[in-house]
Amino acid sequence: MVSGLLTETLWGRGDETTYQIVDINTNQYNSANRLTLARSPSPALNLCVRKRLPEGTRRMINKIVQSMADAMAGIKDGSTVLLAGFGSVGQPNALIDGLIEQGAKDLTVAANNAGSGHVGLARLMELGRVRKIICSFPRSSDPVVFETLYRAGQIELEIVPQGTIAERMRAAGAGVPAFFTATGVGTKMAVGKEHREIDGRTYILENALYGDVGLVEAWEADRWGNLTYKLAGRNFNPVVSMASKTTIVQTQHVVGLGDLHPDNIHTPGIFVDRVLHIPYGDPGSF
Amino acid sequence: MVSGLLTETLWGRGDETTYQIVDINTNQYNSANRLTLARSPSPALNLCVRKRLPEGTRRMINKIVQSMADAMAGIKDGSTVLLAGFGSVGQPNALIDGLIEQGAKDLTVAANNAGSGHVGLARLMELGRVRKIICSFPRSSDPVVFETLYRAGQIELEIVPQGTIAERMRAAGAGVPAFFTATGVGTKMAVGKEHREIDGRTYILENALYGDVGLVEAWEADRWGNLTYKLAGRNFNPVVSMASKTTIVQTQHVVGLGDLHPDNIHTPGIFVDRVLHIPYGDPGSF
Amino acid sequence: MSDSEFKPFNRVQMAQRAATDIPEGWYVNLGIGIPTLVADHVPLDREVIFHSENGILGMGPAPAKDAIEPWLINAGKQYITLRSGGSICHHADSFAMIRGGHLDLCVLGAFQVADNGDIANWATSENDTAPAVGGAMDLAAGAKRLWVIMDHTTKDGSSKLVTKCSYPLTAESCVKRVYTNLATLDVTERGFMVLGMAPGLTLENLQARTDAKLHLPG
Amino acid sequence: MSDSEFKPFNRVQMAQRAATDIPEGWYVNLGIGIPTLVADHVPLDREVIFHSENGILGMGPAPAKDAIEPWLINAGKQYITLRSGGSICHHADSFAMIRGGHLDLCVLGAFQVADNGDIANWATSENDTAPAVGGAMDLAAGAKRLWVIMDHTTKDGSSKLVTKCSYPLTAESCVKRVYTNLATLDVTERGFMVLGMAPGLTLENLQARTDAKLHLPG
Repeated sequence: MVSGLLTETLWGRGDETTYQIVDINTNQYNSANRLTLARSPSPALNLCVRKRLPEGTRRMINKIVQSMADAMAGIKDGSTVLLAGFGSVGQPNALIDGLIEQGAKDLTVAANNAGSGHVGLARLMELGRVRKIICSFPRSSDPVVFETLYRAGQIELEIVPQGTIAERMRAAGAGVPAFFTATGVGTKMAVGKEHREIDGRTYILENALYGDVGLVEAWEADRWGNLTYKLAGRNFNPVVSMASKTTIVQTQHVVGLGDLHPDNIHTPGIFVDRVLHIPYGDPGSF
Repeated sequence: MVSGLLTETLWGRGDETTYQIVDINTNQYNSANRLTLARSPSPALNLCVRKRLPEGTRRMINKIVQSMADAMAGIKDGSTVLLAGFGSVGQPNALIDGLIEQGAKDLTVAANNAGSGHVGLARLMELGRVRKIICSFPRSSDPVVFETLYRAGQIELEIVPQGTIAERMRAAGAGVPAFFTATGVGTKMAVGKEHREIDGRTYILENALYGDVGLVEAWEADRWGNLTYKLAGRNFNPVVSMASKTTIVQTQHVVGLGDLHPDNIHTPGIFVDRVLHIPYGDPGSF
Repeated sequence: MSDSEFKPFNRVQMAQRAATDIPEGWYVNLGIGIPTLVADHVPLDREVIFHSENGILGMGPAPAKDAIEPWLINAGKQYITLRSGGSICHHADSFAMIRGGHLDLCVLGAFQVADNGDIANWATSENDTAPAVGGAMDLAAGAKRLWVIMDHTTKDGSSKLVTKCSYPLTAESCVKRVYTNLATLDVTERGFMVLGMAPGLTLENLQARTDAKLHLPG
Repeated sequence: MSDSEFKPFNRVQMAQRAATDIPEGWYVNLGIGIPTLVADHVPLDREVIFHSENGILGMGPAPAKDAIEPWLINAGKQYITLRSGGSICHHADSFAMIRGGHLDLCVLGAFQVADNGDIANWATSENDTAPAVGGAMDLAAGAKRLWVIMDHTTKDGSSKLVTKCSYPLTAESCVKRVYTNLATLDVTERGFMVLGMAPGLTLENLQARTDAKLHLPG
């Protein structure tokens, strides 16, 4: 038996689970110190869990925050906010309400639409908190707030083709500050942009779209910030997560670390900073 | 009851499956013509399957080919071949052997490595069939074939940082002919490339890397060419699939259409042309 | 033959004609409006895979009202179903399919199509204060083929097939075929080539309703 | 104090020193060689998430010989395990993590580090016929911080901390800290700043083994 505080390493294979004992003083894995038990109900993979016992007493990465105030902490006036969602599906409505409450103003918001009715993004605009909106489709079923502000010259608009918005966010997350695309060539979108012929076709240069803050809706999340999305709820969420300095997530379900299959995590936690559990929010009518 | 040839639409929801009867003459879905049965063993989602009865008599998309010769058909001399795999994991070894057999020569091959020992890619090179290799890491545990050819001036080499290869393939698949990156700035890799300062940092311009042919190893595939990969077997496979005009896949498992969960398909069939069932190939030693 | 004797195609017939021309196995994106109807008229013995910009590949028909999955909508924000074999991806990957040239076909509506293949379908004026482009420019520039379904003329009778679009362009030189309520036309190097006309219509009458010059094959 | 009286750090101690400086929650990529050892020496009460270029996030230690998963290797092509919470992505997404600045730290070995933060670690000559770069340039240019672990001198005694790299560069001005067998040094605007030395070593003796000028904090 190894003396001192022990750490265990857990291997699942077939029908058995082997706990490997690790001496915390030497931090050495010693194959002689192993204990094999019946399989735990965990995922069907060979996984390694390294944890100090007792679990409750150790520090851990935990991106799950306990309140909306914690989720929204530190969002500054003048921030660029990337907002995921398409229609009302995969749209982080609770977080948008949280941002309304939080008070940051002079915001630039990038989203597919420019809000609908008098709630969510439309409400944020109506409160005069949005300086500029970057979107592909400012119209919606009820775009009255945007249109009123826009006609009054109280909000700036940058129209971007939908694929170009998505690719600009992805580029921001991937270390690509600018890229060429054929979308928009020969249109108003190309005015003032660098043109280049490559292999006989004309392209324009588009810049990465970085977020100071990204608001995301997930289906499941764990304490490392790993996310899954449900069906069409995925949409812009993964690229918003990649592109934003601080990515804030509302999730319908919080799951244990290891409950998500490593092959099927849609957004790995490296792109996520804060996760708030909002146990409702199936898309409604729109 | 509807007359004429019938089409059925299948809904799975909860514990029941509802077959919706569709009149093939009017092609109308009529909610009055429905039949609810106990749940089929299919995926746990609301899915819609539309099929003419009897199934066996209709034409269907079927990307699954029955022989290596069919998989390799039409690969031309002078092609650019993108080769997925990292180490021996997720590497389409059977397809490389098929390419050796097929006979195309004067090839440009893009892969992470430049082959090992005297098998696979090394064998293809040893046979004098590779004009140029594009890779990040020409060394391997046994790079004798590449090194001999290279010293003899019988093979051209383009060294590309690993992330730049991956991003160039992804760009080729995404309609981005060129993009800026910080990788390689100030190094031999940047010589002769366009430099640009963007927001205070210097970047170089890299071009998309298109494949005439992509060789891919999947874990599971269906007849539409939807793919999953297993663990580190994913590596370059998704970007090779996106970047190649003809994407040829070897898969360990063929599954029925609908067996893969739509949220967890790693490469959608739109990026896949041919699938060959090779029911073995777990990575060996390397 | 007088003008009144021919019978224009209706919306369903316009969609049907396009649907019939789609071969099995194509990946197809359908725009809002009449193009959406195309999905319902693909011959049932053909598998065609429909894409929607918001990350849906393998879209099925609309669900029955009591079987709606609220997490499944298309780019037009209508409830849809997913066929077996369907898959979900994120927005950048979905537009990689479009912009990377992986769609065999996109079918859009339009305000105008020029005889060099230019399309205008997103804004009705250079001064439109807040035009909504959505994915139209990506689709028009990215798909392997662009087909347009639209009325041949505006309500006041002006031709929508023109020598030069007066509305802001969506993309240049990309329309390959146009299905109107009067005719089917290919866009060729010579300009619009008439492939077929509504029953009873003469080429002379069709030309009278068309700004751009019409050609016959051969 | 004569040269012979100090005791250089061994490989494990070099890795331990770096490991101790990694705070909980960092995303870290470790290069081949001594950097790989760092993972084994992170204090056990800290969660640190290790990344490997081939699409692995949340890499665990090497498996026992009888529990190898052949589909799990790292960038060095060694068998690894995956921790609970680990995830897999494709190569472009994996390098998006690197190139997009999402890694808090990368630890690499090097042939030379210059006092402006330049690193040379991939080729030993401008004329190297077929140098293997792998992911080194992506990591050096992309990670938020680059630390280097290397011997202070080559086997023949030449300093690896230089005023200008003579070997081909991997990246410019990106090294933040160097752990050698003799010292720990930060790369600052003034050049190398000595944070600590092997027991018994004097700054004078360290400088004698170092081409670049050394500074003390303050």
